[in-house]
Amino acid sequence: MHILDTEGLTKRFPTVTALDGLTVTTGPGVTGLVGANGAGKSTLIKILLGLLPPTAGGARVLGLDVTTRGADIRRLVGYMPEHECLPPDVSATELVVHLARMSGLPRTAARERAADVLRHVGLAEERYRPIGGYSTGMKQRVKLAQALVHDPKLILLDEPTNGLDPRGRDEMLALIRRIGAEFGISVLVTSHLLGELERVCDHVIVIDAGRLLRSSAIGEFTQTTRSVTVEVDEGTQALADRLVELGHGVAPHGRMLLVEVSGPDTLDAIRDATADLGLCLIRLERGRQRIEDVFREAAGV
Amino acid sequence: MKIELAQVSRWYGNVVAVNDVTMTIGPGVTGLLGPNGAGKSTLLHMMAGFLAPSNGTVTLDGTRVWKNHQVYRHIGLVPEREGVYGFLTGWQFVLSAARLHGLPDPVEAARKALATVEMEEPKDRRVETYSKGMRQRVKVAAALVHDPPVLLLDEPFNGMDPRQRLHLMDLIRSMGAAGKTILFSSHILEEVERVAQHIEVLVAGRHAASGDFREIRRLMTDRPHLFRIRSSDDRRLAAALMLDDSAGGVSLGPDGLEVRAVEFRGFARLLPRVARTEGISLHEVSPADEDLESVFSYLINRSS
Amino acid sequence: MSEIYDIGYRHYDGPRLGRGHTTRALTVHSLRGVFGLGRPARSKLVPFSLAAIMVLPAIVSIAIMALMRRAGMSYSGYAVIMQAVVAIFLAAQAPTVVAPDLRFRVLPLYLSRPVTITEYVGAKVVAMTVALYALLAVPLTVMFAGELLIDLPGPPRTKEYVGAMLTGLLLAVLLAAFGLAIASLTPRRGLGVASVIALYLLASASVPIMYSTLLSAGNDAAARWAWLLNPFWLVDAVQVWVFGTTPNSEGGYPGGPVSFVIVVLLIAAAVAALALRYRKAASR
Amino acid sequence: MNTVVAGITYRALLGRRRIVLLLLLPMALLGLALLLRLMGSDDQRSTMLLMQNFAIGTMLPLLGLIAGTGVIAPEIDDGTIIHLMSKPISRPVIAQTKFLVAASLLAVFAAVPTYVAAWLLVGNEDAIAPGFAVGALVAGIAYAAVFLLLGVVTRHAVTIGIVYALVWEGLVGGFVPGARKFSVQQWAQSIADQISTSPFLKADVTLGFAVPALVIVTVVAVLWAGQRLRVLSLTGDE
Repeated sequence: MHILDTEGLTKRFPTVTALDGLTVTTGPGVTGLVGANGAGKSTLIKILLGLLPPTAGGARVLGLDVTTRGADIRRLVGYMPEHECLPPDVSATELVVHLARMSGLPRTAARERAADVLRHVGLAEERYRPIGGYSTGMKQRVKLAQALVHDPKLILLDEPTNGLDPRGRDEMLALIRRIGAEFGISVLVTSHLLGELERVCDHVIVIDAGRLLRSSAIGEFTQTTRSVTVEVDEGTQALADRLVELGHGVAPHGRMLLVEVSGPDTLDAIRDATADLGLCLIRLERGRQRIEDVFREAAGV
Repeated sequence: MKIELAQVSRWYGNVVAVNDVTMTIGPGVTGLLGPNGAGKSTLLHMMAGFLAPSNGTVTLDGTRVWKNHQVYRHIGLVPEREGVYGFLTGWQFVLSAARLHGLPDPVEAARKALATVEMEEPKDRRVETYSKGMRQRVKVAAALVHDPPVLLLDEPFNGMDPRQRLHLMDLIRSMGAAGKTILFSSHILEEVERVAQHIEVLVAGRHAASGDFREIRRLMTDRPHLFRIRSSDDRRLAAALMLDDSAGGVSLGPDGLEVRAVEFRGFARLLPRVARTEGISLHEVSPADEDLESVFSYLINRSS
Repeated sequence: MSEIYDIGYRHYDGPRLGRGHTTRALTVHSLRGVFGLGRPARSKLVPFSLAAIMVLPAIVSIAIMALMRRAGMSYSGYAVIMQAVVAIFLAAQAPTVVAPDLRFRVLPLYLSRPVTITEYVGAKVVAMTVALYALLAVPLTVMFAGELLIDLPGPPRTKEYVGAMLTGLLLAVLLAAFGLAIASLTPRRGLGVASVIALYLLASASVPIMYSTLLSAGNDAAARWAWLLNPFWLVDAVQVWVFGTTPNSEGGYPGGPVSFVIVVLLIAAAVAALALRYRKAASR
Repeated sequence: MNTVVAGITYRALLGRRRIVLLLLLPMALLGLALLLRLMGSDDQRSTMLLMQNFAIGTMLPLLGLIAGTGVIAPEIDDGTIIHLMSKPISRPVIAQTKFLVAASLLAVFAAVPTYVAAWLLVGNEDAIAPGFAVGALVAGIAYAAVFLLLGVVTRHAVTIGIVYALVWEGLVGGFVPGARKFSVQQWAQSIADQISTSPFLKADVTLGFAVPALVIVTVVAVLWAGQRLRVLSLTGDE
């Protein structure tokens, strides 16, 4: 069974077309959803939750049609919005228990699950204090906890790492990975950073201007970049020159170099060149393709 | 123009948000880097004259910023909080900024500023209908409308999609190259390194580092460090690396090698040589991801 | 035998209850919110002080019955006499029921669950109604219990008590629906408080002006209509019509079911306004 | 006075829901006046009742509260004021402009309807209509200043304003004669009394006290608001 599938899904608003004939399916596991800002992503999420009727086409979530089975879908799906959505004057426990009951859990089960879930997302003693005093990272955890508390089959996470610093981001990504793998809950996660999604996703969908740009397993995604990033601290230019001399395609990428891989010997050439030049080889990684590259290709830049 | 902070502290009751910071921000792009809650916003607010330093002084080319509204002739500010009237259209908002600055040709200035951030098309929609990225760009346009020599941006990339991010990064870089003094705060290392040559680092309110990005980065990486390596023969590579002192500990896992380097640069220089000597192909070398906070607290602890 | 238990993630395979349960839970939650239960102490201050003020006359009344052996305050007039307190309670607490969910955008968390807008709004109205009803019913009941225990000469005023309790419910529904409809127009609590109180003052300040001028013009019949501008007197007029109690106004009210019809229309209008407001909020 | 600041402020108040409140109260006043007239109660006694209880006693303080806090409190609350404060305009000028906007709104929504309502009932008899209109105008200006200051000083401006208008001016002023001396409403009545020659109007506070009090309260409140704006920190949330 598909976790979700859409067919020719279209949503037009008076001034914009948010979704334009989107056809896509995803299976279990962690799926990333990326796209330029605009109405597209949030509209898709609203349609998937059965809160917004599509203009044309259709969609199913966990095999349930979004137009007719909205309430059943919302019983089985958890949603973490992108925007702030927490009242400041209640505690995390109070809020999460309450929202668990809003998903139909009896009082006792709601309490137990709220306690469990808050522990899993890493909120300890803070959970009894009013949310108003929480840091961004803690708030994101509360938002995640409320999406998980009713043990959904699928959770929709909208920009879960937004506003987090690197440590917070790592922890959030690790949590998402655990939700997908250990908890056995399918995840649809949106992000602006493909590098981030690469770390947690099994599958990535890219939409742009309401249309499907690409949908493929993360393996294929990374395969499509036939280049490696190389970081050598000092002497980046010297290395670039040497590699160009040897006939390799090299492009600067910030502090690093992007080297086109034409075969196994390219990697050896990089190894040898750094060794010859006496450079530090800090990084040699398979093309960490960024979302912007996908958009660049699409725009033909 | 130059912003100078001299022994600036700011506290709220017993909570010290900024602790004895002295720095000078000159022309070019400077990144203000630090984990969440490090005091970046507080510092920026003091530079923008929206908060009195509890101690020390903040000056712009020698004149005090606090309680001096004339400084806004030279400063463009992009605050982190929304700060945009939802009931105005993007055009009205930017035009009002131009008028508030008393520019001779406000219409032309507003048009230019909106063009700079590529917001001409939706300019007649009300701001409340904008996405976060669009609001962010309108804020940037309003800050640029009087062509200020100093630009302060608080988390400017927040909420922008990759295309918009790219565009704003280019914009900031080119303005920096044109000699404007630009300071932007961020907690994302990658973002900063792509735009700023110079960085100032705040950790827990303290000024943890300052200077050229590469040099700081080298300082930051110069500590016991974890590498993950995959190669054509991990076992043999492990054995070879263990012979050298710079590789402190080597362990072999299902995903390849993990090396705890005692001396970061020494090991990074050693690795390609050993691999070449042993005839082993390197498939992947990754330094374990830098965690800003731990890197910076290491910096602080080391310097105290 | 020793064992380390698995405290990892557990799936939930217990019951998932239906709409009745969620709506009830939301109602109870909102009701707790009205009285500041489960919130910091300062949220409890206003509702509980006002509730205490509401009970005071009932206690004084019991004391009068016990010591002076004569009937205390009338049941039917309690709401009218205490209307300022009830109005302040409504103005202060109605915004707390609806404003935070709008202001802090909590609404999407409800809507992403099997809770519909209708259920959400219904639960809020019921919660506010129950809170207002409690404010009225508790002192009435305390007073009635006192009367039964003291056993004054003559039969207890059971019919008046029951009448007051029933009209109190009508008043609570009217005030709750109206108060919430107004408070939900703005996510700002302060503006919500101001709007509700402004509307109440508007209504109650116009009554004496209308009444006395019309009376002095010799137009008694028209003057009676003036009372219906204020919700408390309006519902009292219903009470007079249904239970035949003494009017709590000078000169009485226009007779017949007209007051009841007005109440029903007002409630319908307020509920419709709420429904419209939230349909718009949900589509955002 | 800065026209751009004024323009934005007018738009903020008139372009949104607040205008409903601003319109509702004067409409109610006019409606009542019209009704009284239709009922044939257009005498001086009814007019006094309407003016003192409703126009000055209820409508004016509520409008003052809505306009006075409305010109600045929401902007401080959601941080949008940073747009004005990050421009080379002195903060006292911002405060003064906002005050003028609030005062002008009160002139339009309070003083004018007050005049029209009284005029509907008694025409220009005994100068009742101009008397109350000027009283409402002057008191409206004072309310605008006081509530503007309140909006700058505290985030609970509306609640405190209601407590002041209702409890102090309404209740305490009703029972404690001394408190009436320090009530904007009473000052308004003194002015109305001065202009009007109606025998039904009798003010409690002398003009010699009311006029200086109005001037001092207005000027001090506006200046103070300007000073408070100069040191306003916008990082209150952290």
